[in-house]
Amino acid sequence: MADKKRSTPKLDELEKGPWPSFVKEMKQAAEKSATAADALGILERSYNDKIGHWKHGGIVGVKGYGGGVIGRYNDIPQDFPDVAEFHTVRVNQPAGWFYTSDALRKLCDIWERHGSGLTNMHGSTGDIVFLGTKTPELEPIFSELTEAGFDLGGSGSDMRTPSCCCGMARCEWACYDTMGLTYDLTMHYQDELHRPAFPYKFKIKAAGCPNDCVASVARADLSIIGTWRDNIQMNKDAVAACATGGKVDIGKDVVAKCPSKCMDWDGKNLSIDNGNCVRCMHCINVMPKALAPGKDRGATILVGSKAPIIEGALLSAVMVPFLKLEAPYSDLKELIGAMWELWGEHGKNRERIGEFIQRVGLGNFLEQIGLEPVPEMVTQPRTNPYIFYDVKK
Amino acid sequence: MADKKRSTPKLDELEKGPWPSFVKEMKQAAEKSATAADALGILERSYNDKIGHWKHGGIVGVKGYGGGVIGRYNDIPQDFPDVAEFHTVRVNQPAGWFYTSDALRKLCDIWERHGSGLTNMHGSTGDIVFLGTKTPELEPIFSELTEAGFDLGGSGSDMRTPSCCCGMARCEWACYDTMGLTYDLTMHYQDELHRPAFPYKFKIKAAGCPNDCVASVARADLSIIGTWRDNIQMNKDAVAACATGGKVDIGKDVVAKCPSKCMDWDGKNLSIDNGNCVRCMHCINVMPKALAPGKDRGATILVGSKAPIIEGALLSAVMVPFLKLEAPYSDLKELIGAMWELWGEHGKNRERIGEFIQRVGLGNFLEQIGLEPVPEMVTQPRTNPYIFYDVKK
Amino acid sequence: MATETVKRKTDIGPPHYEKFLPPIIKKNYGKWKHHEIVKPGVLMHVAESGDKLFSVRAATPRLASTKTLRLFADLADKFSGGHLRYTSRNNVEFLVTDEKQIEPLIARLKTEGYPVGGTGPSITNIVHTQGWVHCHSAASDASGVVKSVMDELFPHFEKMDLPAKLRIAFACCLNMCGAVHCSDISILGLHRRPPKVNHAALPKMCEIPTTVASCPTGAIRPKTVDGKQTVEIIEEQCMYCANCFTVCPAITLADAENDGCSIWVGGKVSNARHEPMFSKLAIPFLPNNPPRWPEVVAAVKNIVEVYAKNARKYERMGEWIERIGWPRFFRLADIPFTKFHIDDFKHAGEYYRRSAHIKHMPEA
Amino acid sequence: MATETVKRKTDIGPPHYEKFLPPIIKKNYGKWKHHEIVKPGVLMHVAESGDKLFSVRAATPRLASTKTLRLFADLADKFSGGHLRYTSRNNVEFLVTDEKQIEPLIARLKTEGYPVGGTGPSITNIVHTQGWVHCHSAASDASGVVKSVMDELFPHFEKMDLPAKLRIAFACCLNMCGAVHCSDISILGLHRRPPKVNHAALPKMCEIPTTVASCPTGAIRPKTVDGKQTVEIIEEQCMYCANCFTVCPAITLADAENDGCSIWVGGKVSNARHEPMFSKLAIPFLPNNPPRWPEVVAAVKNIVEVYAKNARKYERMGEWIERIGWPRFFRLADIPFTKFHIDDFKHAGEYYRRSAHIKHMPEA
Ligand code: SRM
Ligand code: SRM
Ligand code: SRM
Ligand code: SRM
Ligand code: SF4
Ligand code: SF4
Ligand code: SF4
Ligand code: SF4
Ligand code: SF4
Ligand code: SF4
Ligand code: SF4
Ligand code: SF4
Repeated sequence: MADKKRSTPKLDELEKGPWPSFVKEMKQAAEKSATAADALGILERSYNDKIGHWKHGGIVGVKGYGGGVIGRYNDIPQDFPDVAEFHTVRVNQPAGWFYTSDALRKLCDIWERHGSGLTNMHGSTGDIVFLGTKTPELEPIFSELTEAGFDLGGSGSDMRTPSCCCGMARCEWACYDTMGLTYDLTMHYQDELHRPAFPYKFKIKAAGCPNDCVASVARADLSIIGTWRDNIQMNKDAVAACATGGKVDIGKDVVAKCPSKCMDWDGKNLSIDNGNCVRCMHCINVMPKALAPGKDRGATILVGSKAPIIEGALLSAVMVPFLKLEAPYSDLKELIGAMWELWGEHGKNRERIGEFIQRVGLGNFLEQIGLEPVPEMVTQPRTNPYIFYDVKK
Repeated sequence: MADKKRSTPKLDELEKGPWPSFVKEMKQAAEKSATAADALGILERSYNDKIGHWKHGGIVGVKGYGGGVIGRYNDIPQDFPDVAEFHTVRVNQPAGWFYTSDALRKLCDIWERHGSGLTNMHGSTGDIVFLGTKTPELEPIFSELTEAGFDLGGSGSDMRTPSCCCGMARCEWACYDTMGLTYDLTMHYQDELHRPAFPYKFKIKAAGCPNDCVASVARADLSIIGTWRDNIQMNKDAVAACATGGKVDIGKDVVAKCPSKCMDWDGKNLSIDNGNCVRCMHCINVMPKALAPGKDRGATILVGSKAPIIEGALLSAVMVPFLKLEAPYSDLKELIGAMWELWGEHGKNRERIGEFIQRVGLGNFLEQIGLEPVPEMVTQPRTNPYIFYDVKK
Repeated sequence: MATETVKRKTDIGPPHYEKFLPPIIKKNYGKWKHHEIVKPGVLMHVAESGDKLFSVRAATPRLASTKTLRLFADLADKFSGGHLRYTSRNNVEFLVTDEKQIEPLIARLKTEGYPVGGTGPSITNIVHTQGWVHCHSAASDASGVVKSVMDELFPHFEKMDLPAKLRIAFACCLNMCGAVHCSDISILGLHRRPPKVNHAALPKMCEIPTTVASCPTGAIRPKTVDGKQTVEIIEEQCMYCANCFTVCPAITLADAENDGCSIWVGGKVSNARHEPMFSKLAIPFLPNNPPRWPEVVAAVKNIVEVYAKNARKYERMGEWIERIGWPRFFRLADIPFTKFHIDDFKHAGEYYRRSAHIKHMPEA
Repeated sequence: MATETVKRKTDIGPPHYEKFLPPIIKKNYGKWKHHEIVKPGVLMHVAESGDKLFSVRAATPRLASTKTLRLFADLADKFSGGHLRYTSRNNVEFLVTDEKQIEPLIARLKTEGYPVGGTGPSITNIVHTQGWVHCHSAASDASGVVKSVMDELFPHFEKMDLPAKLRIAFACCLNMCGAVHCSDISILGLHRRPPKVNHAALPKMCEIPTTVASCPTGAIRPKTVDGKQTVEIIEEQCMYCANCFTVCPAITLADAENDGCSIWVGGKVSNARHEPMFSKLAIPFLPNNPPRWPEVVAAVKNIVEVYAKNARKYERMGEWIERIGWPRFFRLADIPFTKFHIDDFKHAGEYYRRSAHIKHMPEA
């Protein structure tokens, strides 16, 4: 492939420095793949021109699926023929992004056979991203993937690949089984994942506790955030150890920073007014041996976050303040079903569910999907007097 | 006038109870005035019918003025002929609502001669409201009023009657002369007050300090709120007296309630980090003998509050964080002039200045009136990425 | 004619306030040092000079006959050197310099029916509007509701027994002349049925394009009725704002059965501690029940009492609710939370809870 | 064909995660007791059973060659029983049970160029997007900016020397695939010129009504050029959102001189202490200056250092700024405040300061 190697003085600069270099990765791949070599070349061109050289993708994909592949072409194919087509393949990651060395190698084998050998570990939604291949390679990739036990992820107006924090696999704070739930939902909604039939994309992210280590509240149409209803568990001995340990100043670092001002510390006793605790996790984060979430655990279900295109960004909003989450997760699935049905029927093209709810009004939305309004859903009641009373004549 | 008296069983109920009764007032007036008697009668009718009986007013007023009179007619003139016309006259109150007994009596004389003898002391904007007269009485009322040294207030799309708290007349916290300023502005803008030429109404309210005893931040297109730039004045002896006086718990009642958490109290010394103080007044309110506003005094100028019709209510927004306010108030008048000019030219019909600013954007508004943007004007910078860069090609 | 022009005074503005100030104020103008609430309704302001001014604050119904104004003038002559003022909330204040006059003045005011109070952590006069007494737009009466509510809350006017100041306002329609949008408790009259159009009158009284344009929700469409150009209302889109009525009198909204009052809580305007806040919806609708509006009175009283019992010292209504959270407010006040409480206007979505910060209740 | 249908597997979903979990996790799943950060980049999780799991976290550039993935697989075989995982921020974690393997693993990773760190109050990997490597929409490159910034901030990855976690994100266009809308520091690529329309191509590639409708500001109008139906852009109305480009490829926004990066600060997603917050605009525009984007690097570094110096322990960027106020942030960071910082989009007005709560500075 040496003939493919081009001079890349600008990019070479980015091989220096302590942080791992993507240029090194691209060069490694370019040693084996003409596609990767041209990818490097066209990128150097962009560094010179200060604009990208990619064009809109047409509709490419595997048979029977409407998603999972992003088509991509360049605008100077004469110069970079090996990336004239440069599609990405989204492969649904295992929940929690756990791998064995063998599984990784199997993925490498497939991708070296059929693509550039470049990957993203992982894409922002959570998928394994195979970066750069041609249309004819798609079916072979797909069949080898499924043979190896993998399947494609989502793209387009479908349910996107759900993702989650490592939860119970490694974290003492997980209030429900994030990985179990994510796997269950992914399997349950395979059809919705592979065959776009929604007004727009629909993302699901599951975080085991309010620390929200998958940024679900900002990046998912359905954000599932673990929490608890009863009292914070306290180990008095560990509190005492903390107090004398010298690392934590309970008064300043914990009590004074509690957002609901519901803690009290007299130098000896720590007390929590649990009825006023907003379950923010701060005190538990700072004193992980002394405090822990309660035992009556479940999750808050929030809906609707998204990036700003085009009505402005949204964070997810509370739909169910507390839901027990145990397999087979029937309550949650019922809720998802009801929301999809309403949004599917009345949502406009390219209208995310969060925007849809704002347009029709949360009150009406709740009425339609059969949920009771509760004050936990809002930070405050309305301030404007424009109430649509439905008084009959 | 006894023949005019009607039975008012519903209203009679409202003569009972400890709170002063408006029905008593109306009956008192009805003893002398047929108009007042019919006003009582038609009100009883409303109490029975549960709807009002007033209709839109036509354009009535005094010669050369476009405002100051609200025309009013009823929809059952056959039953209540003496309130077939029932216009109100808005009389510009003296700043701070101070009166002598003689001045009050003079107003009564005029009003008893030419109207119902019913008043509002005062209207929500601040005027003395003469409640209920007929068109032919308007000119005589006006000439007798001016003879007595009074003039009409505003109505319609003009500058409305400015009003203010009692300020330096009686309050130790006044950071500028609210009454002096209000009188000055009222006189300076007589033409704008009497001859509607704006897109919509424009109200001015002046409060001497952040306690805002005239609700200027909520009820004025131009809200002038006194404040200071230097340190809060502290009388250490008075602080000590407070601490031992038993009425105030400095730690709990003052320091813990400081919104910017910029106070410290160790049981003996009170200290204030004045650079972080938001000038909320709370500590001063609670310890008026110990603390006082600083000496470098002036006002924050805010613009745009209004009731909800029709885009939703607004509070006023900071336009000038700090302005010295001394006669002849040239800086303030220049600002007012610049704002009126821009809004007058580009404001839509019935668009208050606060709505106008939101429509064109505060940034553009500032540019047009020649004010520098400063971060004090916002609670936070924009979160959406839709910036209108004005890059030239 | 020429003579008239000469004689007629215009643009003279209000009298200069200085003419009406008592000597003690002229002398100490801008030189006050501190103040004290001597007792409910009586303020003492002390000047740097040592002078003391006592302001005695009495309730008024705002709607006053000239007879009452003359009474106040007489009382001022007798007790306060002929000097008095009104407050921004329509109370009257007698400006007394002779401390000995305070008690006799208070007694006289009480006998005449104008009790003294409203200072400090109390309920003072209700800012309000015209209602059925004068306005064409009113969905409820102002004076009647105010009188009924204040009769019930009267002890809180005379005693300073609340955690903080509690400001109540009333407005009889969404125009909100009472500026109820920022009060601790607001009572707001409103319509709940789309307007009725007088097709016969409309073409004569109103411009069709202006009328159509007046509707913020686009609920008004031009229509031909009996060969005349008029408008029709798409009822489902109407939010009863009455803006069409303001620009076109041939459209009316008054409806004896469906008009009534809503209750709002937690607004404030002072900068003390918390920044100014809007009032928020507590109760979407209560019927008009003249002359005493018992449902409204009971609702307001309940909210006041729940607040009085639960709030901490210096906590205004909105600050208290912010501390305990709206869910607890609705539970403590025993008010049902409905879909009407959830904003669905222009900024719908701004007040959805966009975090997991929730005060969960353990399962019952 | 029939054979193929039988053979072809679809809808099998991802492999079940249990297949990939190390034995210690299977055994202690849901039964972890507490954890500790042993040193930067090394977490110790202790189970109720007493078992200890050590996670060694190494940086990756996210964009990885299969060669590197095979290296990681080999390292996992050698040091962590063949078990590893990726984090939600694209770091790799080796799941070690034998404490003695930690140091050799760290050393090996360092030699290979994948240093260990990113735990606790540090700067971890930058969440980012495709940039010029793959996306048609990019207004800047993702990988290049990220590499340049992290080279500069590297000490904060290896040391836990910040007041709190500091999360940086990069997105190459307003679609914000990097979800930069809620990060402590966000770098956002953006266009600053209205789109150019390829009138020859448009009629073939795009539907005119869809294209016109795609524009949120109504800046796109149908137009006939050379007898063909196409569209024109009213330049003053364009806010460069690129939504038209997403629906119609014949419209392009890339512009070598006017594309670049903006800097945003103070967002977060965790519920810890403060509720989640959006990032806010700090610097409206910095040029694209490949390969090292020195202006962007300097700007980010400056903000990090000002934060590191001034914030209190446990205070995220946004919490710190909220405490000191935005005026002071702009002064401390020496960033000019301009009209671009003032919101003028849909909710313009929601962030105007509507109170007199101001931290005044005495006159200089
Ligand atoms: C690959 C990926 C970025 C990455 O480098 O990781 C990506 C890449 C694209 N995204 Fe994205 N998005 C990716 C995660 C996101 C996320 C983050 C997330 O999912 O957590 C967001 C923000 C959250 C959200 O969904 O709002 C995101 C918000 C968007 C948007 C704006 C959507 C909106 O409603 O605001 C668009 C525009 C659109 O849909 O037309 C978009 C569109 C695109 C397109 C398809 C470009 C387009 O205009 O059609 C990009 C293809 C790039 C390419 O050539 O490879 N992408 N996109 C991410 C998916 C990888 C994966 O499957 O794991
Ligand atoms: C008399 C007074 C109420 C009172 O009982 O005190 C009043 C009475 C009316 N107001 Fe008002 N407003 C009065 C103070 C206010 C205030 C309070 C204030 O000025 O502090 C407000 C809220 C603040 C504001 O300006 O937004 C207020 C907001 C309105 C509005 C809504 C304006 C808006 O932009 O939202 C309207 C509707 C309109 O202008 O068409 C309105 C309209 C009206 C009209 C003229 C009715 C109409 O639709 O044309 C009322 C005439 C009533 C009558 O028959 O007497 N009135 N109006 C107040 C004036 C007395 C005075 O001059 O002192
Ligand atoms: C007389 C009056 C001003 C005037 O020029 O007319 C006035 C006079 C005083 N106010 Fe006020 N305020 C007056 C209306 C207001 C208003 C306006 C309103 O209610 O519409 C407010 C804003 C209310 C709000 O936030 O909704 C107001 C918010 C305050 C505050 C802040 C209270 C708080 O904690 O939020 C103080 C400070 C205090 O009381 O500690 C204050 C303090 C004072 C002081 C102590 C100032 C002084 O040193 O003289 C005066 C006696 C207060 C008392 O009654 O307890 N005054 N004060 C008004 C009396 C109205 C009445 O008849 O009851
Ligand atoms: C491994 C990972 C989850 C995963 O399944 O991949 C993870 C793991 C842990 N997180 Fe996290 N967090 C991870 C992404 C996140 C994210 C998401 C993000 O940054 O996009 C957040 C939200 C960040 C935000 O608010 O913008 C996040 C906010 C937290 C917090 C809250 C910090 C705060 O004060 O705001 C904690 C608590 C703490 O650190 O005290 C936490 C705590 C933890 C703990 C201590 C939980 C535990 O007991 O195991 C783990 C080690 C933390 C550490 O690195 O210091 N984790 N954590 C993610 C590692 C990313 C990385 O490679 O650096
Ligand atoms: S979200 Fe909570 S449960 Fe999940 S990894 Fe983070 S801290 Fe642990
Ligand atoms: S979880 Fe948060 S709100 Fe609850 S007690 Fe701890 S610090 Fe306070
Ligand atoms: S606003 Fe301030 S200066 Fe004016 S009366 Fe109230 S407390 Fe005094
Ligand atoms: S005025 Fe308010 S912010 Fe300033 S020190 Fe006093 S209580 Fe704190
Ligand atoms: S609030 Fe409405 S009804 Fe009442 S006076 Fe004002 S305009 Fe008239
Ligand atoms: S009341 Fe308001 S919403 Fe209803 S038709 Fe009239 S203007 Fe439109
Ligand atoms: S942020 Fe924009 S340019 Fe970057 S990958 Fe996403 S869509 Fe493409
Ligand atoms: S970039 Fe956005 S604002 Fe500009 S024309 Fe296209 S869609 Fe409209």
